[in-house]
Amino acid sequence: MEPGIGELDTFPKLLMMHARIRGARPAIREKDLGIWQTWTWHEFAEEVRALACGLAEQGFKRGDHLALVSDNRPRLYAAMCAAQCLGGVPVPLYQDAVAAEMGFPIQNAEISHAFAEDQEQVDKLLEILPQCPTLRHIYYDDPRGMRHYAEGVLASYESLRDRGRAAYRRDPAFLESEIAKGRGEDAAAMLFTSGTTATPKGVVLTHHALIDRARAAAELERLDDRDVALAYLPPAWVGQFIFSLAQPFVTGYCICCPESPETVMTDMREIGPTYYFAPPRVLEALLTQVSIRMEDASRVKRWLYARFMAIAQRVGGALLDGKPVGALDRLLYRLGDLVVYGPLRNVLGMSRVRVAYTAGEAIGPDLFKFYRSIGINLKQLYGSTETSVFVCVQPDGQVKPDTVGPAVRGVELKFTPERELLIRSPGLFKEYYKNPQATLEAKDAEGWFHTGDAGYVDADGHLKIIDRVKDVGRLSDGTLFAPKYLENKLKFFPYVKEAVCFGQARDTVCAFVNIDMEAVGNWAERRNLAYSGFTDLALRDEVYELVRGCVERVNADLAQDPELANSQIHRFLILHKDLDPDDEELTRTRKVRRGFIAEKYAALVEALYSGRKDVHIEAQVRYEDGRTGTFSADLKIRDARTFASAAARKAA
Amino acid sequence: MLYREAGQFKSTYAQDQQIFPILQDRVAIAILLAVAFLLVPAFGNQYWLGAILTPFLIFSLAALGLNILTGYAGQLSLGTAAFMAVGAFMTYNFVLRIPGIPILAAFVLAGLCAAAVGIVFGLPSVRIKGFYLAVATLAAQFFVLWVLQRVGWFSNYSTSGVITAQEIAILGYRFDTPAKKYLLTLAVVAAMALLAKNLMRSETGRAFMAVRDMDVAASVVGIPMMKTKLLAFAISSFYAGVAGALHAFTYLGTVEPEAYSLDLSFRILFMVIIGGVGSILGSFLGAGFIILFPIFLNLASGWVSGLFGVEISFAVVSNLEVIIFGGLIIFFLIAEPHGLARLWQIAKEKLRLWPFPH
Amino acid sequence: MEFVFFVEVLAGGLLAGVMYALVALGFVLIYKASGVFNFAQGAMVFFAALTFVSLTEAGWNFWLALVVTLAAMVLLGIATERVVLRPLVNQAPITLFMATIGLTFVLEGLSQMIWGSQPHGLELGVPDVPMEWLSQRWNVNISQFDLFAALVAGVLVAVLALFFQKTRIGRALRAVADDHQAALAVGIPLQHIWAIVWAVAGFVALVAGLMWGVRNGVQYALTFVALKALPVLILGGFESILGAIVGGLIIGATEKLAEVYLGPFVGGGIESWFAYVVALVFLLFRPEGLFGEKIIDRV
Amino acid sequence: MTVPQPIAGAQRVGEVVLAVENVSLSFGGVKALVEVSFDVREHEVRAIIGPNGAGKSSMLNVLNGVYHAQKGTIRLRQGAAWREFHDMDSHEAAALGIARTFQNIALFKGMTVLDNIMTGRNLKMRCNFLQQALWAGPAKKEELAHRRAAEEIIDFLEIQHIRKTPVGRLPYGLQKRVELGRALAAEPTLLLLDEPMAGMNLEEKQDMCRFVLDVNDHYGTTIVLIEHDMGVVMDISDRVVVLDYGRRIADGTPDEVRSNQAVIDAYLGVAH
Amino acid sequence: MKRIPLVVTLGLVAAAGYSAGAWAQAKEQFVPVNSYWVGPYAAGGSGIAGAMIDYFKLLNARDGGINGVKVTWEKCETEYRNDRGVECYERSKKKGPTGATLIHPLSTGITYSLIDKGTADKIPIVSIGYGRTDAADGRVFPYVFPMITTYWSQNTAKIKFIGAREGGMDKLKGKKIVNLYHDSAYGKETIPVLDAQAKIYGFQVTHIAVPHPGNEQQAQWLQVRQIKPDWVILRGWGVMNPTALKAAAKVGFPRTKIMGVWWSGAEEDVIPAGDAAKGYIAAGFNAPGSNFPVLKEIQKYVYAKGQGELEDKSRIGTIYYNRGVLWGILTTEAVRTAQGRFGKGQPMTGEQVRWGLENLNIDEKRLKELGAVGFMQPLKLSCADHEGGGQVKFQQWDGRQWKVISDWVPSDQKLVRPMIEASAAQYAKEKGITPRDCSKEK
Repeated sequence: MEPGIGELDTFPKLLMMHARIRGARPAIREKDLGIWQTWTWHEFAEEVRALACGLAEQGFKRGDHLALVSDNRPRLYAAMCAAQCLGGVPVPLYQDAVAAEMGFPIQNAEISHAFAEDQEQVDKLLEILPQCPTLRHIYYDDPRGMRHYAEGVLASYESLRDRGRAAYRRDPAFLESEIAKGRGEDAAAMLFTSGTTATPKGVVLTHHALIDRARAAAELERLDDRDVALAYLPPAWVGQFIFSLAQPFVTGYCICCPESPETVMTDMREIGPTYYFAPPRVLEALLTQVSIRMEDASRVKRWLYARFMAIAQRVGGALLDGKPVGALDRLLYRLGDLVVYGPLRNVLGMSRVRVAYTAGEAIGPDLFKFYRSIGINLKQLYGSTETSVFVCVQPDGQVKPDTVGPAVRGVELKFTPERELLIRSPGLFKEYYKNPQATLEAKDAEGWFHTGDAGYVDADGHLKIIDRVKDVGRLSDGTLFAPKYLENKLKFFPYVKEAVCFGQARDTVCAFVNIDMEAVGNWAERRNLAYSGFTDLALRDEVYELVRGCVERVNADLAQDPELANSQIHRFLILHKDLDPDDEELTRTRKVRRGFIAEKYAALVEALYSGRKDVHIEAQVRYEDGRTGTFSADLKIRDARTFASAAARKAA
Repeated sequence: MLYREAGQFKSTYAQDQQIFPILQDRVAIAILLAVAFLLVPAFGNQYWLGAILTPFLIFSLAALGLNILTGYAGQLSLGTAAFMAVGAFMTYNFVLRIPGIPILAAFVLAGLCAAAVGIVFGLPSVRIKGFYLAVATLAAQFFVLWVLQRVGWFSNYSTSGVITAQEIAILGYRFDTPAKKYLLTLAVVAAMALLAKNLMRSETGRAFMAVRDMDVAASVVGIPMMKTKLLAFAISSFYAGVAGALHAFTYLGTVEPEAYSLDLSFRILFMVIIGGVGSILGSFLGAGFIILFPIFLNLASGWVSGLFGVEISFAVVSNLEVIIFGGLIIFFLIAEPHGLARLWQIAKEKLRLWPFPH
Repeated sequence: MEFVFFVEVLAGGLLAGVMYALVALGFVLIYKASGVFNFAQGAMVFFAALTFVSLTEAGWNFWLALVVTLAAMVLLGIATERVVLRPLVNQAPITLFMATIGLTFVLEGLSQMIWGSQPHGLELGVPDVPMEWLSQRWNVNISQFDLFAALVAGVLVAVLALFFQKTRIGRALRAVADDHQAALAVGIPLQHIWAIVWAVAGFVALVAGLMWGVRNGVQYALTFVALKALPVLILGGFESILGAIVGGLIIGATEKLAEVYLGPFVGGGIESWFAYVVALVFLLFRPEGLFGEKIIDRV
Repeated sequence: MTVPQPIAGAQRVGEVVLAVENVSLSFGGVKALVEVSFDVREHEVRAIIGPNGAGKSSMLNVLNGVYHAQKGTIRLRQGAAWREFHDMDSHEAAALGIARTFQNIALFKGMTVLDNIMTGRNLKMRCNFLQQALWAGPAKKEELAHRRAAEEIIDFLEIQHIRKTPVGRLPYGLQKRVELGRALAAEPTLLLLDEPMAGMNLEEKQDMCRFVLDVNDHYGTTIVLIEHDMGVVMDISDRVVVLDYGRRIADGTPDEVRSNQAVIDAYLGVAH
Repeated sequence: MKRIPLVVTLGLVAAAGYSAGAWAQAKEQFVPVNSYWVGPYAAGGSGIAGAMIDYFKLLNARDGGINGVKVTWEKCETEYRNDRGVECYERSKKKGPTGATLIHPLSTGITYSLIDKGTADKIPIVSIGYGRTDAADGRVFPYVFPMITTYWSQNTAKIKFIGAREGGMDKLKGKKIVNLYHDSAYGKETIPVLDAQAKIYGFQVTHIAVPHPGNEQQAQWLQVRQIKPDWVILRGWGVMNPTALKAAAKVGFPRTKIMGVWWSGAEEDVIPAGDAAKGYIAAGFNAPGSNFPVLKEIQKYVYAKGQGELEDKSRIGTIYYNRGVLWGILTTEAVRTAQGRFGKGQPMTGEQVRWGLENLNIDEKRLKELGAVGFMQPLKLSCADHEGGGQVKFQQWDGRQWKVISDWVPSDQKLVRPMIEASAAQYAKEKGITPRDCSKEK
């Protein structure tokens, strides 16, 4: 890390520093027109300067907020930094959110300027324009299809930049002074929590907090300007903000934006990132892809795959951690690396991954073990929007499947009697924007932040998260009920895409299962079971048998762990449709909104617990081209065999 | 399995359009060239250099020429041997009549003469298509050989119409040992293969393929039919001419017109079809199969009979080899109707996707 | 004297053309029924003739040997269809062409392995000497054998033409030639058809083998007759039986006249390329051969 | 058919750029076109409609030199001057800036999507085959420049994901789009589309309409369009000429044509 | 495009190629037998090669080899193709203790291809009765031996025989002779010498070319009928010969007036023509028939023990078989002569065998010892004259077998030798070779 970083306490200052000392190094790449277009740090700084002056000319002043609705694109990050140069606060929004969802943030922050990617996002903003009087300027990047849009509000990104470049040339000092005015404690960004409950809250994060946390993590993993990361998650999510703005500005590594959401897999294989981040659902989807494609492989490949994966399962993780392993196993593993793991990592684009994090939700232990066993240095990370992500990180060598590692430098942990985790760290957020009441509730006087997660520190000093405080419950007989843990075990099977467990204050645990259309579809085709669509597949008895098998395997696993033995799943049903964020059943980052689901499908939950064999369901369905229709079906309910717990069996 | 493509992204069109975009392929080619240029001449004995590799390279060049015409431009030709003959005889005459001319210049000039002959016999391709077009090149095949035998000037009035290749020299440096001849052949063939590859990945190549796939659509897109077809004939005959020159100078030494008979034309056509129509690599694989395979069958059967000491009459063994060779052609075609090059391409695809099937 | 000699050359040319047509018929048959240019026809001619001669020399009587050889050719036809052609249905013509090349090597190797490489003489009882009264009266030498060959060719063409036009199998053959898939779709048993066609081609090959065998002797060189048939096919069109005969006559006549009258001035031996020049000139006017259908590019 | 309403209007459409005067075409006895006359203005989307076998495709084929009309003249405006062309080959028509797509796809099966589109640019390539063989400086620069232009078209038609797939393997809808891309690659002044939306489902039709409008809008290309789907014709064309049995029976704006009795009869099959 | 499957080929050949070479360290004289058992000329190829090997087996069985040096050999298939011929040459030239003794290319095309290579590797290229005529001039072609007779010598002998048949060389004046030749280098070889003789004896010669493969000669024989020549010289090869005889019968030209070269005068050339071949005369440098002592001994020592190369014993005595035996004799006699000077009982190197060939002297006495009196002509080569005999015998086909109808007819060396030396000189000039000075050779 460069000396004298001290006074570089804001992102624009860091940017100008990079432009000076590593001007020619690539800052950001984007796959466009068939090749990876590259902006060096110097060019990126030029772009930011021009944009900043342009914004200034348009009346964007210190303290204003700039809304940004776009996929990962170099111009998005340039706009963010330009706003920061003028002391403004970028407010990235979820690009796949519907228009209504964008109304609240814009009104809340009286946002006057907005950056929209293309016609699709501009149409959304125009739709809610009447409810947002403050919104005066919308800059669009891709002019495609908007030649005849006459709204005065609109201005093209190029016109903003070109006017800005002229302005900068006329008076460079103005911008340099604006940047110099920036202080560490100014707000660097406002990110809206996904909020599994109630309306989203705007988390204000300061430059100092983000830079401090980013630097701490970078030092831990010795990141430098030769690393490469892929920016493919929604920019509005704090994780992506840290990995594609905070940390690159601290260390100088290069981020790459894929061509389009559909081509992420191929782009990742082309880029071969060294620093990779993926929430558990992405890793699950990847594993499902691997198992489906392997099912179709020839007998020889399947045999080879099975044999070597068995070896990997046994020694892979240990080898990665540097633990002692027998000479024969070491040899077999190296052979496996040539024949299976190497090519597998290569096809997944992870050959050059040096550090891979997973966070956002607890990850199933088997899924975690799978990636480590094939030689990918996947590690658990715990944090949230309010804590600028880095709270706990598993360092190399101390990686365990069920913990999130020790606290990062500068973070203090404390627990309330109900085992709720409290955190104090320089990375804490400044406040919930215009919501002092919520800020007080979350951050108490001494600066401790109430995470809302239950957990404990284990013997090695690693934090172990059980679940959301309000979700961690007790069965009627008092035994611990951690729905997230059960759901992750179910989700390890490729056929289960999502699961929701119920048991709070009940005597048994029951579950909804949301099957994975692709995996189960492929499974059905191999047994030439005809099915017309998702619902038809979900209602078939054979699929119920398949899911019952999965549930019973989970139950068998649970039986081993005395604490969780009797939270085995007794009854389950298969949902007639995919859980979808558009129906508010999931957050934008695909986390289950347990409360909402329990409410919406209360009838189904009751049926589960009333011992009925099936339940009638009426639901509203929206078809592809926008037309809506009602849908009714009888969902079957099945019992699953439960196993005597190990302790009980030993005793008997 | 052997490919590690992660991280090999392209940031310029030049990188994306190069012949071998994947690093592992580039490494493989570099190794192969190093072995061909350095290792083989150093360790190869005369049997390998003179009787196996030099003819293989020469026939690969001829097959490459035919592939350009039949594979890429879709014009069937059964006159490759005749164009080779023109190349051989004209090189002989250029070296004879212009003392001290460097051999490469003679090759080029001879190639141009072959190209001119190619254009003349390519004219009917404007009106005639498909198998029927073979007649124009068959006429070339017989007519050219007839002229070479009748007109004494070509063979410097030697009694039997046979020419003896002179010393091969470039600016005084003589290529007389098999190793030097092999190296000269390899250099010429490698250079011309590269030129052909460049040609096929640029506009000319696309124009050829357009004419092959659907000539009506090609002309609608603006490709002049006549010019493109004649260019294909010219380039293909140039390649065959140079191959013929190499055949006479670096391989046989003394050659008679009969050596470039219709049988050779058919063998070169077999090389293109079994190797893979429309692929540079296919020409090499095809030549390898048609030229080298019978020799290995012969060696193998000698070795096998030596091993088991069985005394079957040599005639039966030779005929058996011919039968096995024919059988293999049928087997390969059934396995992969698009030739060895397609088999190679599928294998490479599988390696890149390993362990996944798709 | 000059005119009489011209008649003799012309007659000789025409009769030589008949011999070419006999070979061309085999190619036309296979092309007509499967769209394949069967390179192995020459090898089949050799195999048939060699089998027949070897049997007769081994003491079998003429007709028995003929029947057994015919059976062998039918078996060969069925085997070819089963092993080579069935897996290659619907492949590009150039791939099928290459498969027949593989077949050529196999047949040549097989023939010489089974029956040895010794050449054999062949007599069909018709002396190959000029007709007495003709050469006395007008001093024109027309060989009896040539007329016999012309007769055989005529009968063969008539039978085949009838077979193709009138019989059910004939119509099926023509359908298969146009489009394998379409024929399969309407239920034509493609495999049977091809087996029959190759067997018939085998029979034609046997007849050609015998005719040429008398002239050249039964030896490997019989495979070269295929080269003589090439210009005939190109001129007459690959799909038409009539084209084969008319093409043969034209090529034969022009070839001989050119060699006799034009040859001496330019050093002789022009026969080989002259046939192709004739075919080329005709093609420039009708690019699809004398009797081939006009290929119209529907856009 | 919900398609964003383009701001059509006289001011965008320029003067006549193509004049067809009583053109007649017959194959042997069959009269495909009889005395057909109509004109096409610059930047206009000109539709040609009519029942099956009315001679629409033949008209198009005459326009770009695939068929040669026996009678009548066709004049094309090159800048200020008028060029009359008869008995012109299709590749000469291409040189004049006329590009087209075909009713049943005429793509080069042996090549990838990118190569097909690059072939569309062959008129723009200047280097001779020797320079290309040596991959010499100018040839390489030219090739990469044209690759860039092709990429823009690929981006425009949103077919990035099939850039390197052989054309033969693509579904019908995508092949139609690639063929449009190839025609666009020649940066034509006049674009002839022969039933670009035949055989497409609803969604594909919407996309293709959007592309056609964008082409006319973005590149300003004059478009002559043959189409059966009246909904499409009415929505995106400025003027419509109606052919029936090789004769022109109506010519005017979509609304005029829709109400014209002769057209209704032709379509509803009144006995002739 | 440069990716040849080298790895695979290296492995296969290494295993095959060299294991065979290791076994023969004992005193052996290795002779490669490169011929063709497949294709149009398989009958001739298998006959000659089989006979040569039978003769070697005879020597090994009867005399224990040449002065105790056993003769060993290895067969290689050339398919009568130039590239296979070169491959067989390169494969066999280093085998055996002293490498290949000498090479019988057995095809004109392959001979031409091997001239340069043989000279460079110092291995004699022996083309008995074929190959380059002007190679008879030993000074320019040290390593090429067109032994016994070259095409030009044979031709002069034929004209002498015709002269005798016409009742005297002077009777030739005004006669018409047609030279029907196979349109290839082999066929065109004798045109110059025939023209020269036509000038000398005043007869009229017409050359008619027969395009390869010559399986149809209607036009040629109509020209012959038009010219009505007294004699036709048939210079054919392969299928061209029987077709010519059949065409002659068809045109009514008497077969007794057709004179064939020795490559048109074997059983394989006449049997296919059936009775159209009766009366046809052909030249030959080895006598037909099996009642020669040498052949009887082969039957005794080789075939009686079931060691014979050919399954069909009836082929012993045919033209090609006897020719193969003749080649066997010449090969072993050359080695024997070389052993005389360079060490009896030792295997000879190619260069030593060259000396042996140049000092070969098979007189009547030696023929008697070999049991080949009348079977072949006496032969004496020298440094300058690589041809030797130059005499030709004539035989006539009576429908069942060949009957010798003349004694050895000498060739007109006075006419032929200068032409050979002139042509050799032009070759030397072109190739930049300085002819050897034979006087200095000992």
